[in-house]
Amino acid sequence: MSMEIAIPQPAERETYLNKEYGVWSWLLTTDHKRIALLYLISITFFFFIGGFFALLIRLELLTPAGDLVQADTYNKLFTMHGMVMIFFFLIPSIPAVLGNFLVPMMIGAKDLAFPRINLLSWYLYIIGGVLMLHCMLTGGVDTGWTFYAPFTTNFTNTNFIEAGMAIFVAGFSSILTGLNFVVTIHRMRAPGLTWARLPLFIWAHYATSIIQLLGTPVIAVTIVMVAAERALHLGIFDPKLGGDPLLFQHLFWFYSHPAVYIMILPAMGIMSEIIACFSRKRIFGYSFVAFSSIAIAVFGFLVWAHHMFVAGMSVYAALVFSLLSYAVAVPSAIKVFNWTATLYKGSIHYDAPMLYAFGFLGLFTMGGLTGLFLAALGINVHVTDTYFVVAHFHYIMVGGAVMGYLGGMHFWWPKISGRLYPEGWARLAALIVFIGFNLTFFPQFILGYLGMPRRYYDYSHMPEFQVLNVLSTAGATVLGVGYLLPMIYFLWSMRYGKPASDNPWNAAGLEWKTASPPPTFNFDEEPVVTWEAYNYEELDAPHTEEVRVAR
Amino acid sequence: MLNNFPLWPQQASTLAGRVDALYVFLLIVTGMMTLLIFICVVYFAARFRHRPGVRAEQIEGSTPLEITWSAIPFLVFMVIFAWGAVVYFKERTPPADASEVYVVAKQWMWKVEHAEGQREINELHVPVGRDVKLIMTSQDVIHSFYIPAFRIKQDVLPGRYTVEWFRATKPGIYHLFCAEYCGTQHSGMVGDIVVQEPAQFEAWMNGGSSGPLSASGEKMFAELGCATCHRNDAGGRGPNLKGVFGKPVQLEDGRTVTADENYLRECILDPGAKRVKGFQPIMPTFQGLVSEEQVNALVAYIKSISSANAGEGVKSSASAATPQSAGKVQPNGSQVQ
Amino acid sequence: MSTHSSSSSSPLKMYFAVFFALLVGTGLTVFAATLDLGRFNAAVALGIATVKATLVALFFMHVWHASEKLTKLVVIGALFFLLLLLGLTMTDYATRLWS
Amino acid sequence: MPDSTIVGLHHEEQHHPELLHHFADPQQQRDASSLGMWVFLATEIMFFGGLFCAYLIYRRWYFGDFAAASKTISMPLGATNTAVLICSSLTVVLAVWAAQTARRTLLLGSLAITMLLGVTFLGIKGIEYRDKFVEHHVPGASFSFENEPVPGHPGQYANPHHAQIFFSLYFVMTGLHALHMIIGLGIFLWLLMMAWKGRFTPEYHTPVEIGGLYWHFVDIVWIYLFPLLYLIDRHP
Ligand code: HEA
Ligand code: HEA
Ligand code: HEC
Ligand code: CUA
Ligand SMILES: [Cu+2]
Repeated sequence: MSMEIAIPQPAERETYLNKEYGVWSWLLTTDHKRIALLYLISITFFFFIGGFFALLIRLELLTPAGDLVQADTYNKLFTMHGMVMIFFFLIPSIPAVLGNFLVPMMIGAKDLAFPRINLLSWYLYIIGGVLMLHCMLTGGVDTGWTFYAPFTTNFTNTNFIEAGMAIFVAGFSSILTGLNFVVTIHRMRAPGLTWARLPLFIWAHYATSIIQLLGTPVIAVTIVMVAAERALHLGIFDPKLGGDPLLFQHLFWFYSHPAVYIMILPAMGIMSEIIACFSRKRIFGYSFVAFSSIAIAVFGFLVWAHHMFVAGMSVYAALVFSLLSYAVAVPSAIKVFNWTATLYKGSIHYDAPMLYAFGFLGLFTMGGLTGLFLAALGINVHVTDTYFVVAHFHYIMVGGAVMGYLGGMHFWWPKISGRLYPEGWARLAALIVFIGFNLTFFPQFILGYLGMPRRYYDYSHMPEFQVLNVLSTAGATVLGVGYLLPMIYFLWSMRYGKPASDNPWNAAGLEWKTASPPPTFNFDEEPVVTWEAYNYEELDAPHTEEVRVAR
Repeated sequence: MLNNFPLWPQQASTLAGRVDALYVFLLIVTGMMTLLIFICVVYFAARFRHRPGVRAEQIEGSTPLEITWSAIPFLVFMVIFAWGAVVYFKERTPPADASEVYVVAKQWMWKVEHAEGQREINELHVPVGRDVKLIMTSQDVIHSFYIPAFRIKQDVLPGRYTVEWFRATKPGIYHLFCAEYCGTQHSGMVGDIVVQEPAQFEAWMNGGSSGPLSASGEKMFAELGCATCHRNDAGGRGPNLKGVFGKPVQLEDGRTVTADENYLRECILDPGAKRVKGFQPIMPTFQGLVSEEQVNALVAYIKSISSANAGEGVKSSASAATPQSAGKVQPNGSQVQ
Repeated sequence: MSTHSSSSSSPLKMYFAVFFALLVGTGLTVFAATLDLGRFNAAVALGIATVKATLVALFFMHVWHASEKLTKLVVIGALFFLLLLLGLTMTDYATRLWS
Repeated sequence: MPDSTIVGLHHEEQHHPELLHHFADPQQQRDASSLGMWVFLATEIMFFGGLFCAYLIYRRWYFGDFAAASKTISMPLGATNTAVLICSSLTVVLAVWAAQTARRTLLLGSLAITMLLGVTFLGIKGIEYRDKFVEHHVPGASFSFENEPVPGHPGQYANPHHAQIFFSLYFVMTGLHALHMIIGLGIFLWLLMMAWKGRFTPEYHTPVEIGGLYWHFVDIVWIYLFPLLYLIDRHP
């Protein structure tokens, strides 16, 4: 994305975009909105890198033989794909872009509590990202994104320490974002904005922040141990020296399972905003949706060992973790049902954000429900480490979280850029993404149950798996097109899009009560809130010529 | 056509049916759930689409409804959990009299040795209808022994034994995969499980074996000098190993452990960790002096001189993760009572 | 937080009392380590450490006075998650039947 | 600053020089900073928590070997260091009190002594590390732990591999703790300079308070490290 900023009309109102120009005014900004845009550019960059690796993975799997790339190259591809997508795209995506932009605005604050720490967190992300890029350019790593010991500590010839450092640094970036959100949400709410009046997006980010704060440090210290072990052969995880490789898995998943909720909770927050707006309704069961976010965050810490059912851990512990995994599914169920119920007797509009929301609803449900298969001990033994798992998490992370992210980008793009994107193209893109997605990942469920192991670059031993793989590869191409489209028309709209009014969707929420794009301190006068969230009974339908709502 | 486009994996073990039954149950339950949600969404979206002049009806929510749709899924989840747990226990509990096969994984091959002494690489011959227990360890990183047609999988770890078992039901050749990422040739760590009719299997078994595993263990036992301390009477400097397997052992520090495969393995590789009561700590460690295969042979030998009088009902607890044998556990060792 | 809403006597006395308690605690734990308390060795050492840590948190870090509920919630919450980490990991290590 | 129509709760000054533009009033700013530090400490608890988890497991497994290894580190030095840190905690709390009550000399003095104690701690730690180095108890290629008796089990010697795990954890835990001390010293140096310039007043001294919170936390970590690492099985 280019750095140049289109000015709506010359000599216009001052906004956060045109307040100052020049590279330094961006690189040293403490304005949460500008930092959000910095993040937007950076994560988009990493998304396309990750996506590029994904395309190479899919191309290799087009034929059973390992013909396109070497085994080592393939191993590096999926490792870098996983690491980049998880640590450098999805975890920062919604919180650091949309959260950063919207959390202060939604609660009527002028900025996050610690603007300089916010900037620091972006720089940490960039340092981590540069380390990761450097690591990729100098050979990459082949440990899998899960970097299990003792392979990582004692066997791989690749430079894991650098990749580990990249993740370590990016982790601190994530911690600082969470810290900023928690403090901001507690301390900076506008007068009258009680907890019961908060948008569900804020609740979701609050829950996300809890996980970022309490989970991330554990992976950080685990990386320290792995790096030390790799450098000095300490024996903490190496069975030859008396260590236990399963301890690594415990510590890794203590973070990495909750981390999947870092990825999905913010998307769920977006869902609530979009569904409420385009059904013109208050979210059904507001408080249940709000508390289910917190419940997911807390229960999410209780289930990590469901990734280790065949790893050789205690059978009794497996029982405990399987049981708890079902406990965490209940709050997700509550959310799905409440969103569905919100549609009932609504007045539903099919604008692009809503299409993404429908996509999310379907794909997340399927991804979540296949999580129930995985959490069932007897089935997990068969399908763990197969494409069934790959399909499960892509359904949630790509079908759910990325769909949600795109939906949110469409929903708030007018606010962010002050421009409207071309609606027709946006609807088309949503459709292409949905079709391409299912074509890519549905066959993988079948492949997984058939027994195709993941992380295989060569399946010439079992050529009967080819047809399904071909379908999957075809789908990935479609999906790639679907992702390129929004990128193109968003960029296009920055210059050529129609100027957006302050509240083009006629949405509730404080962020819509200020100008598009907002001024540097968000509000011209400090808002005082006297209404519940989602007071849609007072608002007209979208697209009516905007009336600025007083009060 | 279907050869190139399978939709369901072959069923070739007693477990496969159980796993598939649960899977089908889940497909139905979640399928219905998905359908219900999709129908609601599509119906609401069509029925309540925006019409000029019609406004949305604001609905606060409904606590009874919330409780219903939390409680019902939860109950369904508990059924799935319980069913899954039952299948899992079946998978994790090898029958007592299963025939034993030792598996050593290394980057990137499977080395298999039958108790009878047959060795194979990336191949495993088994007869139809017999319980087979795999006692597995790895020489380097974590691997995972996966036979989709049998629906079983177990990670194979360095430094200790893990166990899985099956009973094949249909002759044929089935895939064997390494399912835990283990480095460059992870995807090359594949092989075949050859299931034969008992008669054929016997024939295969008799084709050129170097004698049972325990026999080579016995030879090694003499060559490595174990026999100098471990004699068949009470006079040795080390304990008499006859009959130890499967029995509780009194340790120096007061604990009691059951002598299972992992215990024997640890005694050989790290004798200091669990010392038998009443003996001096003089046994040297054989770590680094014996290969994984040799350890397996020694273990098999020590087991063989115990099995003659090993009490019935004593089950190797290396496998045994049965609820009945619950107890406190030691690190690299065995069960403490 | 605003401790300067004061009026009360200076907290110095309390600070020094806590300080001496901490020193005594240190002495005690060193002394206890020279005794053989069997299986209670660890419990005693950790018990004393916990008392000391609590004193520091409550009085030096002002969790006791002058802090809002939220601070207490943060502290308790963090300890809760720490216990989850230790406790649930132990469910595995305490019940592994094989090595 | 665009506005400021809101009347602060504190009628002292409308525009305290330290009030950042995005806060409504000094109270809000103070509360935000203090909550920020507490939340940060919560993440620190989990950071050390991962190490404690590893430590706990191996200590349970290899108790004898850990006891043998623990015996070789110097308890007097560890105890002295504990006392040093406790003293520094006292001076920190005095510094906060001095800032609240506008006692400039006491503030400067307490901050300086705190730093001195911090440096002492690191010095003693350095001596310990040097001893470990000399004794070849630093994990790695030159590590050696042969023929060290296991306390309470005559004739039994510790397994060097397991002892190496102890020392690995010892170095990682105390090393990360020392890193926190160094960061703490940096913070206190900054506080000292600010205090020197007279920036802290009874109305504005949040930095001293939250710097103090951090220091106390690092103390608490040590309060646990000391018995866990040094006092496993000291009795004869
Ligand atoms: C955003 C990411 C995300 C999310 C939200 C989830 C959510 C869930 N995940 Fe997933 N998971 C991953 C990402 C995610 N996962 C990843 C990345 C991996 C693999 C990592 C790797 O190995 O590389 C993985 C792996 C994984 C495994 C391990 C597989 C293995 O390797 O053996 C398991 C096992 O239990 C599991 C379970 C679950 C469950 C139970 C949920 C639940 O939270 C889902 C809850 C949601 C629902 C259940 C849907 C809505 C509910 C209803 C509509 C209710 C009605 C239903 C009925 C009444 C039946 N996941
Ligand atoms: C947020 C997380 C995320 C996202 C978004 C994706 C997106 C995709 N993933 Fe990813 N995937 C993971 C997380 C994610 N993945 C993880 C964690 C693993 C496990 C890794 C491991 O095992 O260690 C994994 C593993 C994984 C595998 C299994 C590899 C293996 O086990 O051997 C496969 C195979 O199909 C796959 C495919 C895809 C595809 C087709 C997409 C598509 O959605 C991508 C679509 C995007 C594009 C296609 C980009 C479009 C760009 C262009 C068209 C421009 C071209 C590029 C340039 C000019 C630079 N992924
Ligand atoms: C120098 C004498 C010596 C040699 C050689 C020796 N052992 Fe031992 N072994 C002992 C002693 C003494 C004990 C009991 C104390 C202990 O557990 O350390 C013992 C214990 C054992 C045990 C546990 C026995 C029980 O009753 O639980 C096993 C198993 C064992 N040894 C196997 C072997 C094998 C296999 C070899 C050869 C590869 C071997 N030993 C070589 C002296 C020896
Ligand atoms: Cu062996 Cu993968
Ligand atoms: Cu998980």
